[in-house]
Amino acid sequence: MSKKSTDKTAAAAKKTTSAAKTGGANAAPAAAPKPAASGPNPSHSSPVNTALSADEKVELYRKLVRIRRFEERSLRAYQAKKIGGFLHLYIGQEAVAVGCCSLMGKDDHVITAYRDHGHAIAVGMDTKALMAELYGKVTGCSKGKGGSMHYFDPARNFWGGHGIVGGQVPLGAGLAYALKYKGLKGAAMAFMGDGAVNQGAVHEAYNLASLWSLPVVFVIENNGYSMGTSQARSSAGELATRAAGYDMKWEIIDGHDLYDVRAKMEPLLRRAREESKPALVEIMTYRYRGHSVADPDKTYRSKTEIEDYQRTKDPINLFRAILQSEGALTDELIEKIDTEARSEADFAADFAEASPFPTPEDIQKDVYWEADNPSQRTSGGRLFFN
Amino acid sequence: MSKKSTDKTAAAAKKTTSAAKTGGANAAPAAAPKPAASGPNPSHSSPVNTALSADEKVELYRKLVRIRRFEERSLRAYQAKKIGGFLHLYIGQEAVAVGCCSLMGKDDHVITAYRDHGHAIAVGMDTKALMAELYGKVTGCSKGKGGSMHYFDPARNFWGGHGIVGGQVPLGAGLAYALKYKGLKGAAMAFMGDGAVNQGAVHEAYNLASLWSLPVVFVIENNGYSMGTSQARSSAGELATRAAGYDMKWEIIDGHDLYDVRAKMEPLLRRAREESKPALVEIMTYRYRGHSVADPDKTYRSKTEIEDYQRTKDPINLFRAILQSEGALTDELIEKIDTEARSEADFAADFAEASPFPTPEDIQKDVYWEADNPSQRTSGGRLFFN
Amino acid sequence: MPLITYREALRHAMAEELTRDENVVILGEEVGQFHGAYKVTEGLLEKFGPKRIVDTPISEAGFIGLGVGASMLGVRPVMELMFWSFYSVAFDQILNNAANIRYMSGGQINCPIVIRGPANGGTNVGATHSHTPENILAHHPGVKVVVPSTPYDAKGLLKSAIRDNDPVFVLENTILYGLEGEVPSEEYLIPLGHADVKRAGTDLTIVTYGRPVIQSLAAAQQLQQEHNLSVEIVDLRTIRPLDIDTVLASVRKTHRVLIVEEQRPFCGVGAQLAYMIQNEAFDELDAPIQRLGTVDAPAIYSPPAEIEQLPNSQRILKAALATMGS
Amino acid sequence: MPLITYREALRHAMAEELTRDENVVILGEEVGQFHGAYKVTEGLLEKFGPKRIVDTPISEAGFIGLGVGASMLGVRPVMELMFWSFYSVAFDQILNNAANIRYMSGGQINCPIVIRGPANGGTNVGATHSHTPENILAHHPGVKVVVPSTPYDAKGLLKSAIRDNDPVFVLENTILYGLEGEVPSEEYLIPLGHADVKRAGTDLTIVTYGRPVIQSLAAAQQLQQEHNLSVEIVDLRTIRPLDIDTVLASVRKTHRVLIVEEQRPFCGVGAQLAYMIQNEAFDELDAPIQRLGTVDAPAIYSPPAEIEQLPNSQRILKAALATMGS
Ligand SMILES: Cc1ncc(C[n+]2csc(CCOP(=O)(O)OP(=O)(O)O)c2C)c(N)n1
Ligand SMILES: Cc1ncc(C[n+]2csc(CCOP(=O)(O)OP(=O)(O)O)c2C)c(N)n1
Ligand SMILES: [Mg+2]
Ligand SMILES: [Mg+2]
Repeated sequence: MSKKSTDKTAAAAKKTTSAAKTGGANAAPAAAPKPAASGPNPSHSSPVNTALSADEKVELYRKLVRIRRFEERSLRAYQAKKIGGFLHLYIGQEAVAVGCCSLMGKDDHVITAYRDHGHAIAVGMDTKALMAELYGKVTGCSKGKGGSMHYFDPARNFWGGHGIVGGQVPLGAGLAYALKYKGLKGAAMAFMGDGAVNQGAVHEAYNLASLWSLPVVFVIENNGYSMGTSQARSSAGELATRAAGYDMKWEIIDGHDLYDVRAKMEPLLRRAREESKPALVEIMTYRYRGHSVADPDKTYRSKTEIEDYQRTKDPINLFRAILQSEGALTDELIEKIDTEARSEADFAADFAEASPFPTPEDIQKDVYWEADNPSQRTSGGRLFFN
Repeated sequence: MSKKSTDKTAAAAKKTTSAAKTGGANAAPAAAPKPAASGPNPSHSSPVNTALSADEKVELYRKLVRIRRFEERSLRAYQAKKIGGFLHLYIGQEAVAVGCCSLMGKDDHVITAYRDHGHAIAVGMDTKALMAELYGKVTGCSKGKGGSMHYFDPARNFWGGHGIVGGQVPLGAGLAYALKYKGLKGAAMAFMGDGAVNQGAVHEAYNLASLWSLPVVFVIENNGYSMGTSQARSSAGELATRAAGYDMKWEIIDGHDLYDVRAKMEPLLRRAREESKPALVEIMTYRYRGHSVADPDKTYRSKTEIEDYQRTKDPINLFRAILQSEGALTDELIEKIDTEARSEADFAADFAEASPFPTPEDIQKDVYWEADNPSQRTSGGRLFFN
Repeated sequence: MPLITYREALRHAMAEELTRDENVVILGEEVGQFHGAYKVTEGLLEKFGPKRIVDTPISEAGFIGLGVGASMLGVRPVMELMFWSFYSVAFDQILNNAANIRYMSGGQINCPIVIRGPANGGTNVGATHSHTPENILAHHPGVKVVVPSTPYDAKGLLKSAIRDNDPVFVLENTILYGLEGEVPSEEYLIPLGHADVKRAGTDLTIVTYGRPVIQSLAAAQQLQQEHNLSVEIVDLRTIRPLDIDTVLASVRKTHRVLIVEEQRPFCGVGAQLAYMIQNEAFDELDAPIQRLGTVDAPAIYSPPAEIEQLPNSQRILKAALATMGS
Repeated sequence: MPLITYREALRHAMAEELTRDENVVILGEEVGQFHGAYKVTEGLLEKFGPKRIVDTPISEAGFIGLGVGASMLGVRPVMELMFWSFYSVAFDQILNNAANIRYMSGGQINCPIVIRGPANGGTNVGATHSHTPENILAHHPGVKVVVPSTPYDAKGLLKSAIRDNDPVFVLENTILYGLEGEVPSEEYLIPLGHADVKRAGTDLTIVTYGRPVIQSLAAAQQLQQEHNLSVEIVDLRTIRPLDIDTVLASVRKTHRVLIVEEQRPFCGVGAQLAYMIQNEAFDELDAPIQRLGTVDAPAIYSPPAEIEQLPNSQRILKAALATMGS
C-alpha cells in the first residue's frame, strides 16, 4: 500500500528552487535565508530538548564551538602548508552533526562524506588525533592514511569519512542491516550532501532500506550547493520528497537550529530503533567557506548571501541566544568555552606538529588483515607486488 | 516550484503490492489481472485511435501477430539447439512495443533492454535478419555479434537491445539530448523492465532528463516480475510515481490494450517533441513465458496466474476483438494474417539456417572504426593484442 | 570419495559455513526463492530460511555496498553476482569501499565480505555478460581473488574465502558448474595462495587457472601422446595472493612457459606473470614466454565463433607447440 | 614558440575543436560557471555559451551514459571527469556501453566520445581520489587511451582524440596542469599511437608515460652526469593503440629496459609491456626487464609518505642503476 509521507512538512518542502533548469550555466537566484518563522519554534519545547539539563545544554554549545575553532585552526594550518590535499570545512553546519549525534545511543552508528570534521568531533573523537590526521601523522585517527576526507573511529560508532560522493550511503544502509540482523535496537545515520542525492547508489540504498525496513535515517545536509552548483542547477524536484517514491517517511529540518534538529530527528531515530523503519530527512543548512579551501568562492554565490546567513542564521549564535534566554549560559561561560576551544585547537595543532610522519615502510601496512597479523595468516603466496 | 504529477492517474497507481517487504523470500501474492474497467475505455475513442484507417488498424494487428509467431518460431529453434545463449521472449507484451512504436515519427528514437524482439519488429526490422542474429549468422542484424539481447538498427532509429539491466536508460536520455542539441523536433523512448527501476543509472537519467527538459519518455514495461522476483519483493513504493520526486510527469497505462497504449503515449510524445519535456510511464503488462527460455518458471508464480492473463488479457485477443467489433477484421483476414506470419517466421528460420557463420577473422572486426576503415586511419601503433 | 559437481561443491561450502557461523549470510539476485540463476544456492533458503538467504533487487551497487557496511559490523556476507560482469555497476562499492576501507581507516576496520559468481565466456551471452575481471580486481591491493577450476578446489577455497578477514572475490564458471569431481565427505579447507600442479611434466610449463586448466589438461594429454611432449600444468587457483614460487619452480624445471588464460590479453594476469617470470627467472628461460588468451575483441555472440575466440584445447595445443619452437 | 601551460594547452585544444565543429560539446561537473575544478575549462562558457559548455549534476553514470547516447546520434561530447577516479561509478557506461556498442551492433554505431580528466597521485587526496586506471581502460578492446606528459603533446593529442570516431579516454595529471612548455601558435595534431623518444640514449631504455616522463628526464640527466649512463626515454603518449615498434627499436639499441609508471603494479601497463618486449625481443635483452611503479598499496594520504609511494626521480635513479646491475 502506498502511504503518503509526512504531510505536516509538505509545506516546508516548497522552498524556492530555480524554475529555469536547463543544461547550461544560468546562475540560480541566490538562496536567501528563510525568514524566521513567526512565533517560537515548537521544537524548542519538545521533550527531547526540555529534558536537557543546563549542563547538557552547555555541552552541546561547547561542541558547536569546539568544531568551529578546530576548523578555523585547521584552516590556518592549511594556509601554513602543514596540511595537504583537500580541506572541506563544515563551518556554518555545526548544529547538524552536533544535533544528530547528541541523540546517539550505544547501538547507533554514523557514516558521512568527506566533510566529516564536525561529525567526528560530535561523536566524541579526540581533536588531537583529528588534527594529526590532517597533518598526515601516524598519531592521526587513520594513522595519516586517510586525511581530512577519511576520518574513522569504529570504537565510537563512526564509520567515516568517505570521498566518493554518495558512496557511503549504501554502507550506511549496511550498518542498519547489521543492526537488524543481530537483533540490536540501534539506528544508523547516513549523512550526505545535497549534491549526493543524484548518485545512483543513493537511490538504490533508499529502495533497499524501505523494502527491507532497515533502521536507517538518511540525512541530507542541504547547504544549497554542491561545489559551485546550486541545488536548482543539479536536482529536479525536491530532495526529501523523493522518499515518497520509495514509500519512506521524510521530514525537513531547520539545520541552523540545534533544537529543531534534535526535536525532529529524535522520533525518527526512535522509530528506527523500535520499529526498524527508515526515513529521509533534509536538513537545511549553509556553509560559509568555499567548497574546499581551494575554492576561491567567487563564481556561484554572492558575498551578501553568505553574510546574510552569518548574520541571521549562524547555528552557534542562534543556540547561544537560546541558551542565554534560558539562563543556561552566562557571558563568562561563553568566554571560557571559547577560550578553551581555542586552546584545545592550538594544542591539537602542537600535538600534530610534534608527531612523526609515517615511514615508507608504513605504506604497505593496513592493506590486508592477514599481512598485519602474520601469526594468524592462513594463506600462502605473495600479497604485494612491485 | 514543485509541481504535483498527473493526478488523474494517481488512483490507478494504488495497485496491489505486498505489504510484507522484508529481506527474505516471502512469496508475493499472485498478481491477479485487474478486472476490466466498467464501461468502454475512453482511450478507444481518442483521436489518435479513431484517426486510424481500417488498413492501419489491420497493420497494427498484423505486427502483434508477427511478433508472436516470430518468437514462437525462435523458441522452436532454441529447443532444436540452433540458438545459443539467452532467449528472452516478449510473448504477452506485444501491444506495448507495437503501440508505442506505431507513434514514431522520423525523428523519434527507441532504445530498450535485452527483451528486444518485439521492439525490433515494431520499428520495422526484417525478421530474416532478426532470426539470423539469433542463429549467430553474419546475415544477422548485428552480424551475429550481438545475439538476442543486442539487436540494433540505427537506420530505423532503433538503438538496441542492451544486456545490462538499466544501462540503456541514460543512453535514451542521450538520444533525447542529441535531438534537443540539434534542434530536431523528435522524442526518444527508453524502455526498461519493472526490475530495472532499482538501478542507480535509471534514477540519474530521470534527474538529468527532468533537470534539462529532455524530450524523452521513459517507459517501464511492468510485467510484474524481474526474473523470479515480484515487483513487491524488489521495489518499495510505486514505480511510476517515483517521477514525482523529479518533478516529472507520469502516467499508468494498460499495456494489454493497444489503444490505451497509443492514446496515453501520444500526448506525451507530442509534448516531448513540441515542448521538450520528459515523462515516465508505467505500462502494465505480463509475460507468459519464463524470464528466459532457461527459466523453468516453477518457483515464483502460479500456472493459474498465467492462464488468467492469457484468458482475459491477451493483447492480441483483445485487439482482435476490438477490431472485429469495429468491423476492421474478418475471420478470413485473421486467418490469412496468421498464416502469413507463420510462414514469414519459417522463412526467416530457413534464411537463418542457410546463412553462414562469421569466421574467426570476423571476431576482430567491428571493434574500432579505425581498424575497419584502414584507409582513413590516422593513428599509429597496435590496436589489438594477443 | 564422492563425485559431486562444482555447483554442489560451492553449495556445500556455503551450507557448511552457514551452519558453522551464524554471521554468514547469503545475499544476491534470485539466490532464494528462484534457487539461484545457476542453481548454485538451490535448497539453501529451504534449509536456512529467509534471514540467512536473501533475495535482492537488481541493485548491485546498493546491495554490495550494503554488504560492505554490514561486514564492518561483523556480519559476513557472501554475495552472489549473477554474473561477475555486473560488477560494472558496483565497481565503486567493490574497489573503493571494500578494497580501501581497511587502509583508509589505518587498519581499524575489516571488511570480511565474499563476492562470488561466474566470470566466463563460452555460453554465447555476448559482450556485456562475458567479462573475466580477475586482472582488474587483483590490480587493487586490499583484495583477494580466487578462480577455482575443479569441484575440490571450489569447495575448499570458498570455505577459506568465507573465513577470511579480507575481502575475497571468487570467480566461478557457468561451464564448470556441471563438472564432476571427487570431493571428500569430511570437512576440509584449501588455503588461499597455493597453486596446484595439476599435472607434472618436464618440457613445458603451462601456467593457467579456471576453465583453461581443464582444457590444458586435455591438450597436455594429446601433446604427450602425439608429440611426446611432457607438459607440466600449474593451476594458480588464487590470483592474489599469488603463489609465484610454485610457478618459478616449474619454470626452473622446464625452461619454457606458456600462459593460458580466459582473459582479453592487454594487462591481463598473463602479462603480470610474464613480467614476474622473466624478472625472477631470466636465466632459466630457453625461449620467450608465450601467452594464449581470449582473442582480443569484445565477446562475440555467434556460438561457433566464440569457441574460436576463447582458449580451447586445440588452440592450447598449437600454442604449446609454438612455444616449443616446433 | 609561445610557452603555455599544460592546462592552457588542453583548453586551447578544446576551444579550437569547439570552433571547428559545432557538434563538439563539453559536459562535466563544474566545467562552466565554476570554471572547472582545476580550471582547465576556464573561459569556455563565456566564449561558447551554455549550449556548448554544460554543467552536470554529480551523476557520472547518468551523464556519461547520456554522452554515449548523444554520440550515437552524432554529437561529439567531450566529457570531463573531475577525477578519473570517479570512473568507478560510471564503469558500466564507459566500459560496456562506450566500449562495446560498435561491436555488438556489428559495426553500425560509432561512439565518438572523449572522456578526459586527471588521473594521478601526488596531491594527498587519498585512496579514493588517486586512481590511475589506464591499464584497466586499455584492457578493453574498442577504446583508446591517451596519457600526455607535456603541454605540446596534451594539445595535439586531445585534438586528435576529439576528431576520433572511436571512444578516446584522455588521462591528465593535476600536477602537470601548471607545467609550461612550448606549443606552436599554428594549429597542429598529434596522431594517437605514436610514442615519442623524449631523450636519446644508448645504455638503458626507460619506457614511461605521463608525469613519470618528466621525472625520468630529471633522473636521466643525473645518471648522465653522475654515473656516465646514457638513458633513452620513450614516452608512450598513447597506451592504446600502442606504439610497440618504437619501444622495441630502443630495446634493440640499449638491451636493457626499465619501465616506469604511476600505477600500482599488478597487471599494470608495465606488465603488458614486459610481456611484449620479452616476447618480441627476447634475444635483445641483456638483463631482466625491471619495473618501477607506485608502491603497492592504496594511495596514502600523508604527504611525505606519498612522495615515496609514487615514482620520483630518486627512485627512478636507483631503479635505473639496479637495472644496469650496479
Ligand atoms: C562520485 C564523485 N563525483 C564527484 C566528486 C567531486 N566532488 C567532491 S564533493 C562534490 C560536491 C558535493 O556536494 P554536496 O553533496 O552538496 O556536499 P557538500 O560539499 O555541500 O557538503 C563533488 C562534485 C566526488 N568526490 N565523487
Ligand atoms: C546489472 C544487471 N544485473 C542483473 C542482470 C541479470 N538480469 C537480466 S534480466 C533480469 C531481470 C530484469 O527484470 P525486468 O527489469 O523486470 O525486465 P523483464 O525481464 O521483466 O523484461 C536480471 C536480474 C543484468 N542483466 N544486469
Ligand atoms: Mg552541498
Ligand atoms: Mg519485469
